[in-house]
Amino acid sequence: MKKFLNKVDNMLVESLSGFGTAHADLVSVNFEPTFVTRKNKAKNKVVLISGGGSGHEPLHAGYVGKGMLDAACPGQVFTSPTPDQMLAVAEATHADKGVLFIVKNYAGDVMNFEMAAEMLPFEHATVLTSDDCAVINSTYTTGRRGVAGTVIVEKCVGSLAETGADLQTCKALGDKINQRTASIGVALTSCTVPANGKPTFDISETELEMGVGIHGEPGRRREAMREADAIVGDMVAAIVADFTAKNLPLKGEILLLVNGLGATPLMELYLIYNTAAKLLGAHGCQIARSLVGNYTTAIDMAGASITVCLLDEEIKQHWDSEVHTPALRWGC
Amino acid sequence: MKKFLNKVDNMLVESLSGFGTAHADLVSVNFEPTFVTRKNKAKNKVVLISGGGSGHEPLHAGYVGKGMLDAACPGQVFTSPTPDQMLAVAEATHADKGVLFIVKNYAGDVMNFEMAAEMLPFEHATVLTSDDCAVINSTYTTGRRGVAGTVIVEKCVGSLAETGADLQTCKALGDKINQRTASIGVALTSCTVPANGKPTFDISETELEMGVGIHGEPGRRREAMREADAIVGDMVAAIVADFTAKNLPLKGEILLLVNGLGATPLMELYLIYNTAAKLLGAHGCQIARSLVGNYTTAIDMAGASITVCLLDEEIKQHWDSEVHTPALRWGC
Amino acid sequence: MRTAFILSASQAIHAAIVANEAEIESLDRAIGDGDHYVNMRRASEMIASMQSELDDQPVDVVLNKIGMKLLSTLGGASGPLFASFFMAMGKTAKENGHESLLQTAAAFAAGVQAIIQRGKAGLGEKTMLDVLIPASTTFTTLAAQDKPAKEIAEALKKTADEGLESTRNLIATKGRAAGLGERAIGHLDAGAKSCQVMIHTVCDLVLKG
Amino acid sequence: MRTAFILSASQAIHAAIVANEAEIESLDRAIGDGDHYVNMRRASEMIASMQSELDDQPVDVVLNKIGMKLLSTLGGASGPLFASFFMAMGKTAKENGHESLLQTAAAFAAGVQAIIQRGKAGLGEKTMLDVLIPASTTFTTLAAQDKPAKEIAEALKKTADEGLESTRNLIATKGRAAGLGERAIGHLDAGAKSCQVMIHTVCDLVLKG
Ligand SMILES: Nc1ncnc2c1ncn2[C@@H]1O[C@H](COP(=O)(O)OP(=O)(O)O)[C@@H](O)[C@H]1O
Ligand SMILES: Nc1ncnc2c1ncn2[C@@H]1O[C@H](COP(=O)(O)OP(=O)(O)O)[C@@H](O)[C@H]1O
Ligand SMILES: [Mg+2]
Ligand SMILES: [Mg+2]
Ligand SMILES: [Mg+2]
Ligand SMILES: [Mg+2]
Repeated sequence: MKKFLNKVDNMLVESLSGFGTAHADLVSVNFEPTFVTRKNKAKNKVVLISGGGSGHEPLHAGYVGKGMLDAACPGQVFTSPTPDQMLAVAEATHADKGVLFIVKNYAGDVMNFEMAAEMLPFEHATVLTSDDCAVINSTYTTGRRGVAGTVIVEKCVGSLAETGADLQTCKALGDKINQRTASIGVALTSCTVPANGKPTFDISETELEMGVGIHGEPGRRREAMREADAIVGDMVAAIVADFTAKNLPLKGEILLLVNGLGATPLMELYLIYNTAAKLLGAHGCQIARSLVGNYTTAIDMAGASITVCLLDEEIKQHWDSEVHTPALRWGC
Repeated sequence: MKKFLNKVDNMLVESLSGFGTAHADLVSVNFEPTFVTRKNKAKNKVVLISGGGSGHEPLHAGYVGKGMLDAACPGQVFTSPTPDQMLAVAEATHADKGVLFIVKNYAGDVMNFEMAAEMLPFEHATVLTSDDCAVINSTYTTGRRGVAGTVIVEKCVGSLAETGADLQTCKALGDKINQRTASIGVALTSCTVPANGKPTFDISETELEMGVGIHGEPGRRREAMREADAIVGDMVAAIVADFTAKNLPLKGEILLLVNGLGATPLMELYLIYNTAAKLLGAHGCQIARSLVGNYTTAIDMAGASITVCLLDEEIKQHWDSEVHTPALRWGC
Repeated sequence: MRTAFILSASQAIHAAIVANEAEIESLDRAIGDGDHYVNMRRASEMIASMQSELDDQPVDVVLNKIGMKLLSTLGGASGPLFASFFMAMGKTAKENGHESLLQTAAAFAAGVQAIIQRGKAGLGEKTMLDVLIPASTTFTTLAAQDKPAKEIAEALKKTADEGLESTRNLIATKGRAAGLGERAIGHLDAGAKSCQVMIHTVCDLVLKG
Repeated sequence: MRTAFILSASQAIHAAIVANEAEIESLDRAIGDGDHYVNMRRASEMIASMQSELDDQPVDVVLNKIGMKLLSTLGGASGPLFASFFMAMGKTAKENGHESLLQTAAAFAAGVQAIIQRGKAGLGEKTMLDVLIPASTTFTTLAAQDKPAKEIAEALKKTADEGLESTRNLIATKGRAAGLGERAIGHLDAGAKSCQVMIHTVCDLVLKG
């Protein structure tokens, strides 16, 4: 493992310090406990707090700012943050309209946020994201994982909260978007957790991992490496099948997000986008909004995920509204 | 080599097609010859055209749009584009105020743009960027290489051109920024040119390449891998020495760009930023503007470059002005 | 159970976690996300360093403080689970006492119950509970039979070994390996391994003392 | 020099480039950016496929069209250089004729001059010119002495070999290897290798014919 770091135990603090300095106009970074808050927060709005293990940058701290999150709690790499972080940041940011936690559906994240929520002395609710359709048989699992679709939830609920909407309305939009979103990822190489110093899994030059998680968790299947069109074809088919299974046929306007997992060149992401857009178009979708880049990563994994969100007027309006965060900015 | 591609010879076309679809609101992509033009170009402005080998995405096509480039000519991976591309795109975009080529200083790019310029039937000028201070002994070289500093030139000259400034004024700003900018890169791994299928250079787990070029060209030295602080210390020292050598002492307000070369996690880029910002601060600089992310890549190289631009009011104003391109957007 | 014992156990556990780095780490890499060892190392180091702060505190306070510290240093899935374990153990120790082996077994059982409640998992889901639930049963049964501490310690080590081994051929239905289906078969669970290591360590202290 | 010869040379050159893939590619990887082989393959394939379009054209037109096509397909540093070579060769062939060996040598020399002008390099800068300049001298000298074609071909092959070999111990002062300083020493130049391959190929056609 070769990485830009000093002592591995200091990596998170040093990186977050740099993040705080680079974006001092937008965010403040706090340590002990660790959290990132938005500067110039609008008053009298539902406070949006997300968090999760580090290693998925720019998720979540990169989405703190106007029109998106009010705060993020970064955990150690691939390790959920702890309840003291959430309590402290909720204390530091809340006003009178309550706190909405946006949590990716992993046992650790769920339990840590749950414990924080139980201790929270004011109104709160939680949106659990679970857009990953990689895991086929739901009897195997406590639920699906939250992956890149979380960005869409954070963006749109952030926009709604900015209008002064109340807690339940914000939660409802988050739940709706999660329901209308499906993702699937594929890995060509493993990620390496810095503290481990070795790749999480072995994978040969002739294999890929279909349905990989954003922590390098194994996916649907180890498969033979093949042409991009064939890989993307299978990914799109999985997404389409997921919408069908949800009784929500995939047609009409969609948002197509092609997300790099950390080490995939933009050139390849656009190539994936090209194929995905054609296939989804042929399936009867109009690609009304697009996002291509590294938005939810798995440290240094070469791989990509495809996320489709079935739009409606409400989601589209909130996707389009002003946002100004370190990693997502438009309209201002 | 594992990459998301179909036939390697079609990779560029497929990727650019995806790019064109994903950003259809901002750009148009043309083939035979290959070029990318801005939609909704303001009339009556100097036309800014850049280009170079592909593999550095988002450079240059990602910077086509309002407040930045009017067009880009992508070549094959790491191969300069050809004069017919530049001639066709100049023909397609020019108005009456002339054409300004922004060219990174590589023999191939320079010669191809030169031949195009010689054939161009209207007013034109060229800004050659050469911000890479990695090459120490200038007697060895026809000139320094243009790297990530090119983004700053394209942004600021783009802003100036938008105001209706004339060709020579635009060129003068580009030359000034180039003069006031220095960069240096370091590689932890090699890039792999898709058509080659193997890494451009071999590098062990215990080595780094200091001063690497954005095509994987060897740099100053092969050195021992070490702590990030030590690596960044040497990079900052090289940049400071370069300003000193130019008789332009590095103090006062600067723009600090920490650029990922393609496979470096954002977490590491912010860690680099953290150290660089401290060192430059201690040197007497104020970091007035920052940019951290993948802005000028070397395909899938794990590595990073640091760029410092010595600001003045004019540069700062043009850096801050509205920009709306696929890869850089603010103020609108 | 006395404070001095808990404190020396916490030192020994830290050492044992570090000694088992390779195995714990590789298990979570194989079917999890690879952070379990680092988290356990960080947290057990933190607990071991609380020595002076806990020295003269009553057992229930010590257990509760350990739980609270775990809650804020471990993170991940195991953080809230181990934290809940110690906090519940402390609560029961306070309410029911902790002098006898039976009281200690009851506190342990309360801890395991807290994990079950927090994680909503049970036996056979390929988690730490596959070690902890049988261990709790063994502990309570033998303590109720007034068996001597050393016999109970030997029995607990054996139960922990069997519980760990039982995770090998299970499909996971909780935690990160839950998406894996058949692919989880053949691998031991990382959290179960940590628990087996910790139970061994504590039991070895009993056997030595 | 006749059109038929140029066309069969272009086929042979395409085959020779492909046959030398490993070496050309690895040279540009070592001290360049690794694209030279792919570019040469793409461009030589393109020229080879122009057969029917060039078939009945005069020599100067053929050379010029090859140059123009290279200009729009090769790219990189070698694109404008090889393009300039062929366009200048065509121009001189048109102005001075191309029937005799001496006329052909003159056209070749004009091509090399065009490369020098475009790239502003000279001998000893570790570029293709280290093959082309000596080759041009040999060609012109021997043609002026009215040596037979086969003797000239043999001599040109030898000159090309020596020129290529001469790049090994040079520091580069032009092109991508220019930043390398001493580190370029020990490596042959990729563009010089392509030129040596192409000269060998054309000379072998002469020797066979
Ligand atoms: N719901 C649950 N109930 C009991 N134990 C669980 C549960 N979920 C996960 N675990 C245990 O936690 C272990 C993983 O812990 P750790 O690696 O620290 O957290 P994470 O899975 O969040 O990375 C698993 O090996 C398993 O033993
Ligand atoms: N100024 C120059 N004059 C002559 N030949 C040059 C010059 N610059 C580069 N070359 C030749 O071009 C070759 C590289 O070509 P190529 O790899 O196609 O282009 P690039 O260097 O742009 O990637 C070098 O090996 C060298 O022989
Ligand atoms: Mg984890
Ligand atoms: Mg090149
Ligand atoms: Mg884990
Ligand atoms: Mg090259």
